[in-house]
Amino acid sequence: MDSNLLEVRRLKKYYPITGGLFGRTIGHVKAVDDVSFSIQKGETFGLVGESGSGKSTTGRTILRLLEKTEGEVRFQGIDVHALNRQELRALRPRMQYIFQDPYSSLNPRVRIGEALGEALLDHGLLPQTQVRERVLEVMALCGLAPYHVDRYPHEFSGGQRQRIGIARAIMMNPDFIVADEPVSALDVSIQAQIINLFAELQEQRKLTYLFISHDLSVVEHLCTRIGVMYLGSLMELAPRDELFLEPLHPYTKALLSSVPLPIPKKKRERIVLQGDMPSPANPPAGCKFHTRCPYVKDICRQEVPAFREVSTDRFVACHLV
Amino acid sequence: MNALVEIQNLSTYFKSEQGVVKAVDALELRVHEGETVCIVGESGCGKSAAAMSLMRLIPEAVGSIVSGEIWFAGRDLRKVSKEEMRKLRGNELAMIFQEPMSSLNPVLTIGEQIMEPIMEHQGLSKKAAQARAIELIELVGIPRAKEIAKSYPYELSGGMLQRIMIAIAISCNPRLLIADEPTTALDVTIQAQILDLLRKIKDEAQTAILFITHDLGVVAEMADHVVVMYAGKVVEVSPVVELFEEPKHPYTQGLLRSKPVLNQRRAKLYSIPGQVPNPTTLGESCYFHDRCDQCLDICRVKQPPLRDGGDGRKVACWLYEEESVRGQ
Amino acid sequence: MTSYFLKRVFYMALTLFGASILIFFLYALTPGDFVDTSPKLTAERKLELKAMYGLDKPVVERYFIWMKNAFQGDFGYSLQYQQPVMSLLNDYIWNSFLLAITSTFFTWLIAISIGVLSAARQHSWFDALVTIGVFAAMSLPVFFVGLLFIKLFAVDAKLFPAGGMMTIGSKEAGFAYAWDVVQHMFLPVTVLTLLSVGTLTRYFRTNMLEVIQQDFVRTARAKGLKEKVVLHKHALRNALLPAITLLGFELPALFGGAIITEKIFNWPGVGQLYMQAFSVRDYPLLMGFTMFLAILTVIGNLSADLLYRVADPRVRLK
Amino acid sequence: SSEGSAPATSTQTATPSTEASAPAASKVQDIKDGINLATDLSKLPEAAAKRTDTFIAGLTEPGGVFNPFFYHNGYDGNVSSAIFESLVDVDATGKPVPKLAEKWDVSPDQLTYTFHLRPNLKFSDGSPLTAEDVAFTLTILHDKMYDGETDIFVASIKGGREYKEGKANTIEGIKVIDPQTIQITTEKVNAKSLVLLGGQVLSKAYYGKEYKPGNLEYLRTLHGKPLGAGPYKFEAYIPGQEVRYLANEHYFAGKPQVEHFIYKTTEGDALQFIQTGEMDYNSFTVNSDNIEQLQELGYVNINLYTSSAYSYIKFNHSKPFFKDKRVRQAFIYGLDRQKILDLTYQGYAQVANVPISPVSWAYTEDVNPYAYNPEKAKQLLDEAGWKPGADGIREKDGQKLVVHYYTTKGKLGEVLIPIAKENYKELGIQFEAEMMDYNAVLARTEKGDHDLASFSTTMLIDPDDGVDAFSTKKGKSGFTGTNGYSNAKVDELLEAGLSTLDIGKRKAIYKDLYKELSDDPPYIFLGYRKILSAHNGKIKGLEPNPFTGISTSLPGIKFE
Amino acid sequence: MASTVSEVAEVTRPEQVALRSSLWHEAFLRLKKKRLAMVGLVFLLVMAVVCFIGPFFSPYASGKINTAMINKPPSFSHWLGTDSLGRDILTRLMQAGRISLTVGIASMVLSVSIGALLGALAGFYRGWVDQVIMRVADVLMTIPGLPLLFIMGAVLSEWKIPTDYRIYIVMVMLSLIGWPGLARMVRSQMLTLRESEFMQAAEVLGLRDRRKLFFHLLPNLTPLLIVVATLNVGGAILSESVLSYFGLGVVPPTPTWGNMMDAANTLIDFQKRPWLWVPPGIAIFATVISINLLGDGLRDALDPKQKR
Ligand SMILES: Nc1ncnc2c1ncn2[C@@H]1O[C@H](COP(=O)(O)OP(=O)(O)OP(=O)(O)O)[C@@H](O)[C@H]1O
Ligand SMILES: Nc1ncnc2c1ncn2[C@@H]1O[C@H](COP(=O)(O)OP(=O)(O)OP(=O)(O)O)[C@@H](O)[C@H]1O
Ligand SMILES: [Mg+2]
Ligand SMILES: [Mg+2]
Repeated sequence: MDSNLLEVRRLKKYYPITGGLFGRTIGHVKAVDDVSFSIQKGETFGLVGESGSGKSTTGRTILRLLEKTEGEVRFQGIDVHALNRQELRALRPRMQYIFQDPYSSLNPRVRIGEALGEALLDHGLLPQTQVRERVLEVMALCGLAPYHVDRYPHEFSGGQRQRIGIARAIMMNPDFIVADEPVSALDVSIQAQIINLFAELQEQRKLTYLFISHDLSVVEHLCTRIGVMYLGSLMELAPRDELFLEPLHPYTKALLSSVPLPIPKKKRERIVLQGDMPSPANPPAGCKFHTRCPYVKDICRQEVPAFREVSTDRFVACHLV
Repeated sequence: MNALVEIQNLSTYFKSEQGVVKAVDALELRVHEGETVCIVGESGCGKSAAAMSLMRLIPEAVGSIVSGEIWFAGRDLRKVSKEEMRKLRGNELAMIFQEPMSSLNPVLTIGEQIMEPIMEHQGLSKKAAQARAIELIELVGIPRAKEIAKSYPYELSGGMLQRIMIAIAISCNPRLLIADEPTTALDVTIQAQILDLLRKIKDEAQTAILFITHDLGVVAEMADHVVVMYAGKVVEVSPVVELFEEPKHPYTQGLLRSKPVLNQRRAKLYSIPGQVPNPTTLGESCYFHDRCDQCLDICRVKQPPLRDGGDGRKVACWLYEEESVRGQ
Repeated sequence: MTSYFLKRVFYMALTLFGASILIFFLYALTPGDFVDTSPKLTAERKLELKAMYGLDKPVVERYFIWMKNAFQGDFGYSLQYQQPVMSLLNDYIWNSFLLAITSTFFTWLIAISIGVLSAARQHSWFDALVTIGVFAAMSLPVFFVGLLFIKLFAVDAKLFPAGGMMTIGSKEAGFAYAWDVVQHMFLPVTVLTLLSVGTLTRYFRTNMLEVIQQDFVRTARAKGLKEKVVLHKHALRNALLPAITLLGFELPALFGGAIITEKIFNWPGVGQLYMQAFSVRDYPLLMGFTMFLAILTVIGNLSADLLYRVADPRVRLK
Repeated sequence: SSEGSAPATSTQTATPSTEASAPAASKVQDIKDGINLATDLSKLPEAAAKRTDTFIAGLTEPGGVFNPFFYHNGYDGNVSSAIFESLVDVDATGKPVPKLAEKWDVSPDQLTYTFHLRPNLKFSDGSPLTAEDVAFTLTILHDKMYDGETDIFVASIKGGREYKEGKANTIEGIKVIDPQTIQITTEKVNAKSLVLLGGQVLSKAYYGKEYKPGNLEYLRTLHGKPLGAGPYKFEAYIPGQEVRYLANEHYFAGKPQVEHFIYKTTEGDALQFIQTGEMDYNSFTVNSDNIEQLQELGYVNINLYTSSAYSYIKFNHSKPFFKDKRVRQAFIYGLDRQKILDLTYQGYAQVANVPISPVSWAYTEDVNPYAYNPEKAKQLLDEAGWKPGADGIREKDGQKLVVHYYTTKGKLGEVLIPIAKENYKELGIQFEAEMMDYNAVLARTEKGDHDLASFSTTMLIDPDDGVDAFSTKKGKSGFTGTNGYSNAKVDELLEAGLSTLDIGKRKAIYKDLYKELSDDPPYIFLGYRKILSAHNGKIKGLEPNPFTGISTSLPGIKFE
Repeated sequence: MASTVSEVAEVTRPEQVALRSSLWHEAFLRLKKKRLAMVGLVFLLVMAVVCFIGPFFSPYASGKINTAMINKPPSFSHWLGTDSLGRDILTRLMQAGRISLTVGIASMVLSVSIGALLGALAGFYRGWVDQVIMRVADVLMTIPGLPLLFIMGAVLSEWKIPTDYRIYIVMVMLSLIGWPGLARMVRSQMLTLRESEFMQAAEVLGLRDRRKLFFHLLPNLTPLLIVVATLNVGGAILSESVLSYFGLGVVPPTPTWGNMMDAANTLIDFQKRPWLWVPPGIAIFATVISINLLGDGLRDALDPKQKR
């Protein structure tokens, strides 16, 4: 599909594990293990899954904040992992990242105005004289007041800092933004403001998002297509409505049923998964979910289910579907 | 009926370089035996401070309880001696914290950490305590208890650690269990497990639970009663069903409306404008007035009292006051 | 063994090699050599002697000769003392070691106790006093403190001997001898301890302050544990762990740093030997001594690292 | 410290001064040269009062090489001198006197020496000491592997060179006549030969068992367990702490009365040990402070005598501006030496004008005293063509008169530098000073980096020791080196001074020599200082000697 | 996170628009509240002013030796007495202060800049740059300081540097010894900072290394550097005194606090003439304490996460 802005093919990212008395490499964390998907221009692709399932690693490897172990990432047809330093630097403005933690992702010793404008200068995208103007413009867009420009990050609230993070990301007019749990650290009352801002900006700027979250309700609200990750692999990938109305993978089902709803005394059919997610350093053989799957069959313990397209644009990796 | 915990007019202030932070301001709270009371509110509204005041664990150097009474099982905890308080802690009053990983000592084994309060409060021998620890680990649903007892915190996952924290908390069969955001750092599937476990404990041991969270979904699932806090003050108290059906305080309403809910997609989320006020510069006004879309004139100059509506619900908002009172 | 260990050993060797080169060439650059110090010799006689000691060879060649012998464990003969460097060091090193170990022990003991106490009572007058005291200890020159102590405690109060390691001419043995030595150690150990306790106390105080703010300390308190247990078992253990790595640096530094103290208190330590060797440019001895310290440092570091890995479960079992 | 007691020189004592102390206005009373008796023995600390069979003296840093011919550390020399005895000793004026040798004959051509040993001499182990032992001692000094500091070739023993070069198996000039007589033939008359040849004696049986020419390695193992014929025998050495001795019952003059003797290692002015009574004898930096303190103690005998050494500032004679003797004279006239000495030693030193101490038989005052006279100095500089420049600094041929002075750390330097700076500035000379360690000063003056550098000589036994550096041949070696001083008349007189053993004749020759040296100065002579030591007043018979320190009187001391 | 709330509200207050805050200005405001630190600062300033200006008002500034006034106790004409050469102690104390403070501060600046730069480079680039720098640091740390100072003292004097510059040699020597410890600390902080989210953010923006290093990383090291720097000043003043003790320091008659104390390095002066050693002793002591107090305060004040 040529409208694909981003294509991820069989992406793998393993971290070496060091340990023992002498710190040698004793294994690998398979943080991302054979993940493929594509994102179309203008859409919001959601990536959900539990902590440690490899969402952030996927996002960072796509932007080459991490070096891949295997696979391919094509952004507008360019193989991101094949670029040299200069080329990569030149590509950076077109794809941006928004971090989960609005506190630690801003340098405490750099003023907001500088933090926002420095990239423009560093890349020579705008002459010095126009930078400030542009910064103010984008700040306004993100709901920040002009007088904020000379302040330091610690003078802002969490919600405002996340706005700054967003402003920084859109400053260079990117085509694509990876948003890594951008609202998880925020208070409920602020979350809504930021989610709305994401939606507004997308509309105005025709942005494409890879939206990472563990909060299914947020993902449902924002995303058009959603991938569900477990232990470094995609379990299911589907357009929003189909996924929420009719989840296919047992993991997706369990995930959906675990979300507490703000409706007291509502009796729901609930699937409480037993145990923890296994260590990605030592994933179970066969289907990775089989250790916790309520419907587990023998085949699940032996064979890795293929990640296959079960209907148009619906993918799932389960022997039972 | 007599409440197990009855807090009246409790205020806890912190000293900060900018001034006094009224972290908890005239708090009223009641927890009955076998009941779960949830405190909800945004970050910094004083939930933890309230819990820590109840445990008398506010570090002396930075803050102190300035007024109020904390009645626990017929005793005013503010008046008992330090040593007595220590003997209550971990014994009759137990607490679980938000971050299980950092709340356990990284250099002591799990078993040792569970044994400590048992040996301290129940005077069990080391051996007996060990056996009890293993029992407890099994009780909170962790297999291979013996091995786990010998391992160190970093070897376990967050969910398991939180269960260990629960095991420590219930080790001496406390009458009140305070859970300060016990699931916030956990995944939904693990959260479901922990919530299940807490419910089980509550049902089996009739333990009263003071549950602190900011997740309304969790509140709906766990609470019998809900206390909504804003900027150190209680703004609404209500049985859980009524609260969700008919929130009274504009802040509660805003909270409920701004949360995206599964399978209830809206085009645009409602959002409460502005943000939480600076706790050091609070004035005489209603703390919520500048974010409130139903703000009255009086809201800007006077704080509303927490009014008992008679139906088991309390709210602190001028909207629910008689016109005559408002007019003053 | 494993690659980590091999790497460490390789770095150790590299460091020692670097240190030996640096020291050797620095010594070579120092004006004057052993023969030059002899006041009575004629010019020809000096040339003869230089040739005899190999001092007339180019530095690089001398270095390699030294290196080759050192590799075979032969650190040569001291020019001045006419004894093998190793046996000479052996004569003095244990005296220094005694001083160093004892004062390290007390330094740590005091630093830990004060650090814990003052952290537990942050902002109290005790804490303030400790802060001032710590800085005070850090701001006095050694020779000054040494003299002050001799005057106060030895000459005026006659509480302790003024110097040396044992009563002159004493032929005591066994316990009586040990007691004699302990009395003589008192002042120098106090001075050494006083001078190094400041930094370490500061370090422990900061560490403890950091640790007692951690969540697990709060948990321990919530469990109703006694404050003593909270501080000593929960907090201190965590504060001590990172300090293990310091220990590796401590001992060699003490050897090097005790030179002045030994001089002032007439302690028959290796510092004296070093000073003497330096003043007559007794290169084999100087090289032997500095390499000894270098080896001590390197080994100290390695063992501290390993110890840390053993002591800290987080690192240990990964 | 050892300064007062060193018969041999330590490398340290050659520094101009290692002392550091501040003088006070003189409150000192009744202190005279020689021994000043204790005033109040009742104040004696208990520790000292109790001790009756042990004499404890302080000594800086002995190193464990206890052999008079092999040590490299002067303090080891002190240790050795109690254990080893020599054939010939020197008296308080530096004249040779009999010791193990009853008498000696010198042939009329002054080339052959015959020593007659006392009868029944024994080493401390009871073995006999004979002429063979003397011959052996002289022989190993000629060995090609000998690396000690005794230069036996000064005596030019016949056949010595051949032996060293391996061309002969024995030294031709050494003849053992009988066990009590040895005859040594030299090739050149030298006034210093007698004392050199009549040095300490090693036991052939003990030290010579394994001796083969070219192999002295084995001796190293014996340095730590010396055997000699001195008043005391070695008992133990505790490195860094003390050396212990026992009285030698075989000593030729009878067993010393005090059974035990200990050299305790101390650092600097170890007054505290005298105060606590742990020590009986120590030497001190001379100044009124120390004297006052010692007098206050009341229970010590204070010994004060003039050192046989002198201190000086040497010119670098290779520097063009010092070629002109008027410039050198100006440097002497222009420096207030009296003030420097007064401030440094508080009246316990006198200005030197000849290169020999007043204690020596060769001393004379019949030379130009060079009293401080800046006007004269300026005039001399003017004459020499050094004219003040715009900045007040004199210049000649475009070169400024800037001199660099090197010294070691110490009181003398601390006083001298500011005064010299002031004095020379007045003359229009820029004086730049630098302090470094002794060895560095030595190395750098040897290279000729300096213009001026200050030193002190070692103890001088023969007057030649104080002047031999001025010979054109001698040139530049060591701390006495002149870097090129050359004066034909001086050379001639030097030669003459050594070529007779007759002290009367020598005296006249040296007088001429000193006159010449005063006119064409090789150094700025600074001063002769006194040496201060003190000992427990209960001890009698201890009379330190400027040339041999306490070792001469060791056999005779006793506790009262 | 507990820190949110307090930082939040003021932002919404428009009356603060005009206040353009600067980190340093704020830091100073915070510092002003720390009493101990202010005591330190004021004392240092007074000390510096007295030392640098004081001698101009002294009748004894030339340091002329006065044989008539040797070792006199404090009196009306000599407030702190005179030394063994009859020089005025107060004047020398002030002149010494110039040198000691300069030595302390200059060698601190030197060693901190060397240490910070090398540590930063090692931590930032890692790889062989790191290897080379850290191995050199290892070697230097292996050799204990005092022996190294002896040798360097002797070696450097060989290089015919005019004696007036001897003091600079001392500073260079001290900083050559001093940098590896700091470099290690800086490096390990760099390794942490490097992985911090805001550095990831800088990477996302595609910023140049130079910008990352000097604009983002180094400023974050200031608290560490300040603490080390203040410790170093005291350390350098003390080291100078130790060097003086061994005769490797500044050449007399130039006074430093160190060599003034050393001049009184005998039991006699100790017992009978306290005016010789008490003033320089107190000067060193008070300066070191002040600097450390100031440093402690500064570190806290410069931490932007600390609330006012
Ligand atoms: N630098 C690293 N070194 C080793 N392992 C790592 C590293 N970073 C992440 N991992 C491991 O990789 C796995 C995936 O991590 P990742 O951060 O991508 O998960 P995530 O889905 O983003 O989780 P979260 O919701 O907690 O952010 C985890 O098991 C994690 O422990
Ligand atoms: N040690 C302290 N010193 C000063 N102020 C404090 C301290 N601890 C808490 N506060 C302040 O007290 C107020 C209440 O804090 P508290 O921790 O009780 O909030 P919370 O409701 O538990 O928030 P969260 O959801 O983030 O845990 C906040 O404004 C906080 O900044
Ligand atoms: Mg993540
Ligand atoms: Mg909280």
